[in-house]
Amino acid sequence: MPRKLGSAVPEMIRTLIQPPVTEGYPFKPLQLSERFRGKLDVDPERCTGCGVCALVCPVFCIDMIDVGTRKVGDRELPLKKPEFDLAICISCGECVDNCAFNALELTRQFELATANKQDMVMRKALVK
Amino acid sequence: MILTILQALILPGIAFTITLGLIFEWLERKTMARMTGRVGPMVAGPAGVLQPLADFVKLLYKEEVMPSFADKTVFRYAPGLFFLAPLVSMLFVPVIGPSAVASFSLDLLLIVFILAYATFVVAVLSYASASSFTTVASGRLVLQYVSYEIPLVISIVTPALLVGSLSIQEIVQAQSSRWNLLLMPFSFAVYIVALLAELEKPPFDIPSAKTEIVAGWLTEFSGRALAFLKLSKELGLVFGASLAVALFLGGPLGPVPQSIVPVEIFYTTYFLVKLFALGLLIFVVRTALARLKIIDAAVLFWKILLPLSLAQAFFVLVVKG
Amino acid sequence: MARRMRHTVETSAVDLFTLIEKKLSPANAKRETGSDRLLVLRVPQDQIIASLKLLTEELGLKHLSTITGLDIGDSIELNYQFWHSDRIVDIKTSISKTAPRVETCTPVIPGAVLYEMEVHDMFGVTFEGHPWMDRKLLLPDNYPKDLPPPLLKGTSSEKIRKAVGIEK
Amino acid sequence: MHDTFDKTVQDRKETSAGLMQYSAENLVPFGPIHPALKEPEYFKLILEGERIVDVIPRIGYVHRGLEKAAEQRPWIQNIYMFERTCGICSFAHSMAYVQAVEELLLYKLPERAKFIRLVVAELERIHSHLLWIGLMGHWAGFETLFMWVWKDREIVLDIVEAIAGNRIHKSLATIEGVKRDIPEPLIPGFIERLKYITTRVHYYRNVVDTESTLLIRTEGIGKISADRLEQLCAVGPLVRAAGIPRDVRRDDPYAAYNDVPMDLVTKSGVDIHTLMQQRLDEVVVSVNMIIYALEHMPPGPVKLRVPPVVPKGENASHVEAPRGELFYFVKSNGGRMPERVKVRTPTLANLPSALEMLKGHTLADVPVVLTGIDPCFGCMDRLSFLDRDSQKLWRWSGEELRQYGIHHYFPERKK
Repeated sequence: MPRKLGSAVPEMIRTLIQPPVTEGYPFKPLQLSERFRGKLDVDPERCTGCGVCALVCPVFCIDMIDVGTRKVGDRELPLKKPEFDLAICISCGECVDNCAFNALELTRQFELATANKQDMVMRKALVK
Repeated sequence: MILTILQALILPGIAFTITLGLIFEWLERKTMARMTGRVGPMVAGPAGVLQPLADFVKLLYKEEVMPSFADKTVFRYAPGLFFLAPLVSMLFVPVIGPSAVASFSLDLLLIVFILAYATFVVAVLSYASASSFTTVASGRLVLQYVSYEIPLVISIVTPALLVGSLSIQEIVQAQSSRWNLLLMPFSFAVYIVALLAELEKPPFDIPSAKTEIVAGWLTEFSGRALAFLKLSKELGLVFGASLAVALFLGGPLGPVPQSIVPVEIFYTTYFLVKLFALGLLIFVVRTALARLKIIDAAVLFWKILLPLSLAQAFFVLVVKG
Repeated sequence: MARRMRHTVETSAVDLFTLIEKKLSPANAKRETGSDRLLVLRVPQDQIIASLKLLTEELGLKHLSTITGLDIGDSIELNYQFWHSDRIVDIKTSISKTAPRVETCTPVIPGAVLYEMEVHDMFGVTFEGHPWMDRKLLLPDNYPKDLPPPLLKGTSSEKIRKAVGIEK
Repeated sequence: MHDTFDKTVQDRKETSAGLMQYSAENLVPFGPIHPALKEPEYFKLILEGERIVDVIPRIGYVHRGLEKAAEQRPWIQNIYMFERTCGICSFAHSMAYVQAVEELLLYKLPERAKFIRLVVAELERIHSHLLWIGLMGHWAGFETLFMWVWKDREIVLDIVEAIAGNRIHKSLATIEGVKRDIPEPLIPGFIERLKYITTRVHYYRNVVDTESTLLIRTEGIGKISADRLEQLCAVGPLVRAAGIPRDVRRDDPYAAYNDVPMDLVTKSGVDIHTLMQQRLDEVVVSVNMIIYALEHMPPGPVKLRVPPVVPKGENASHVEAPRGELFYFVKSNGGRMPERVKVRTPTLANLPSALEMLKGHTLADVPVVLTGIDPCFGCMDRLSFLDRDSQKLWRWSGEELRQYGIHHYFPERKK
């Protein structure tokens, strides 16, 4: 190949004319692919507290918390509901795939910065 | 008397050079960004024009940290000296008319001395901050200075040879009919390459190689000192380019139609148009090339540019004689 | 018996395994359960370097992928795993846990220099004749001398964490 | 580490006077963590005068004990841990681990899952190669190439995000299949964008071959012979650039590599310039494979339901990660958790040859060779020099060595 000085110049002129590729985030919203795996979200009505999600979570960020009791036949059994620590969650979607009642869903929300860590804990599902 | 002081302070003097320096920095960051598909500064001011000023002011009130084993006095005062060099030499370049603010018969040699003085100050300054990065940066700086200095001086002196005088003002006035560039294109090219080396712009940004020695001789500076050092690097570009405009492109001279508009306006616009054209040329070259190794830079200057500038000077002598 | 699903294996290649087995039989190598792509041979400790030499020089198996250490209760098992075209050949040997010493194979396979250092760090096996046996490759500087090597079953993660000073 | 710090302060006073005479005795110690360093690792170079005789590596600052942790986690949850071993070749790790486990289970992997794995693996290869080319530009001071190549790399990352939902950690491979199918309507868009990348790569090939300032920095730098690479069991583009046709995708096809045509790229000798050419050509091959796979994608399920228990047995499996053969060994004793998982990354295999490339060079060449070899854990960290004759030990960060070498370049060495 012949050695040239400045063989990048023609491309530089072409790039100069085309619009820049920098995305306007945070001034303009970022377009995410609709499969984007962002913040986990739970639907309290559908969640029956079966605990499968706590079992399969690779980072053990789901704990089952006692929320009272439920009647099974004539016996009173303790009812546990999941509490998600989203600071540890890696949005892998393992719990979403294994939830039989599809109460879980990965939203496209990714801005999770908060002042104190406690806001990261999602207690939405802790209802009777 | 007051007029010259005013001129020195405002128009072709300090205020003018500093604003030009800030605009050049914005222009460089914008063009380089656009040529690599990025947006460049866009927040402060319309299209980010005030970004360099914002950076300068922000740095002013940042805390200034001094390394414990640095040489205190040099570390504190050298940045100021380096800042003065381009400002003082800018006074000798005619901007608003064929005559400069200050001029005497040997001011071209004074310019050469100021260039050497500026590099000397930087070398001492980076050695004084005694961190391993800056000491090596100063070693590199001196090695690079030694290689580009002679071709630079020869290419500066060639127009003086043609015109027969060492005053920039007279060189500019002699070019009213024909630009020097037409007679000495090579010394113009050598001057531009040497200017790139002096300002440590790629392909010669070896002393301040980002990926190798963090920020080269700027590494240990912060706060006010860093603000002024960064600004003086830009002023160096403004002065270098305006010197090229004066010596090779006929300074502010150009056809001046009779009209009510004062004649200075035409001269200044001619000067600015040539200056920005030269600036864009430098920015394109800066974006298109990779960084050389110090040995290749030295070889380039000693083996190629030095003989070229000598040949050009000899050619001019023959033509003149 | 792990059966490979990936692709049908050409018949000509199968006798490569028998060829290796025959070649190594003087070193009384015993074939263990592998698959049509994975040949597993167990070789006594003193024969290991001889069989490696045989493999690399005569049989042309040059690329040693890695040396895997396994803690199998009373002894430590070293697997020298070679990659040859579409097969993996695994030469096993087990060494006692009390005095885990074995001769280094770097003269035969220079590329194994780091694999041996890793096994030394993780299992405490000393490879006699290895140029940098006194140096650590992976363990942190403050890993205590008295704590047994990390990958042995005996050492629990909590012990390592406490010794190195990370509280969960 | 504490002793080195005191030595630093005390040494610094003595040397501040002698700093200007910048010679080999200059003692400039640096810690493993330093703003100029990307990832910490540490090599000891044994010198005789100026020539490097031996190099002893000391890595492990980022070692997280994944193999020990894997023995305490169920099979499926290990996927997400091994995926995070490396940012650039994350899918290669999850695929290699999953493949080793699948061969212990006696299920047949669905065809469509094989093709999807091939597509995502090749996308990751393109992203890794483009990243490396950009970094080479950055190290050689050619920012423009760095910006352009990383601009085009965004296209590949957007395609991966459309398929897997995350640009880097795909979390797509699972035991006996792939968690999500390729979005059928988006395929034409993918193919068109991939074709655009081929045109860009042809352009970069031209810039890399002709731009003289770049050639000065890359041609003839960092040489090593092919049979030495063979002896040191090197892998990946480094080996293929030396002319040895060793590639797991062709020799030992896994996923759908048996059904997708692939032409192997080899060069004739190793130096940084041929390494750049090698990787650029491999990107073109990967693009063609992806387009072929997307067009011939068989229908069918992408995942089988699998019990959480793996039958007793041992198995070794390897894949062609962007930097070379990635080797996984899995042993199960029939439980819910693996008995042992051994990971050997391609960089560890290439490290001896990387060190070999340093041997024989003079101290002044070392920085240039260092920019050439690009181990997965980033740039050089801290070098200590042990001068055999004078038994003096001193440490430099990669950065000092870089400018020492350049500053003290020996003119008699022809360019």
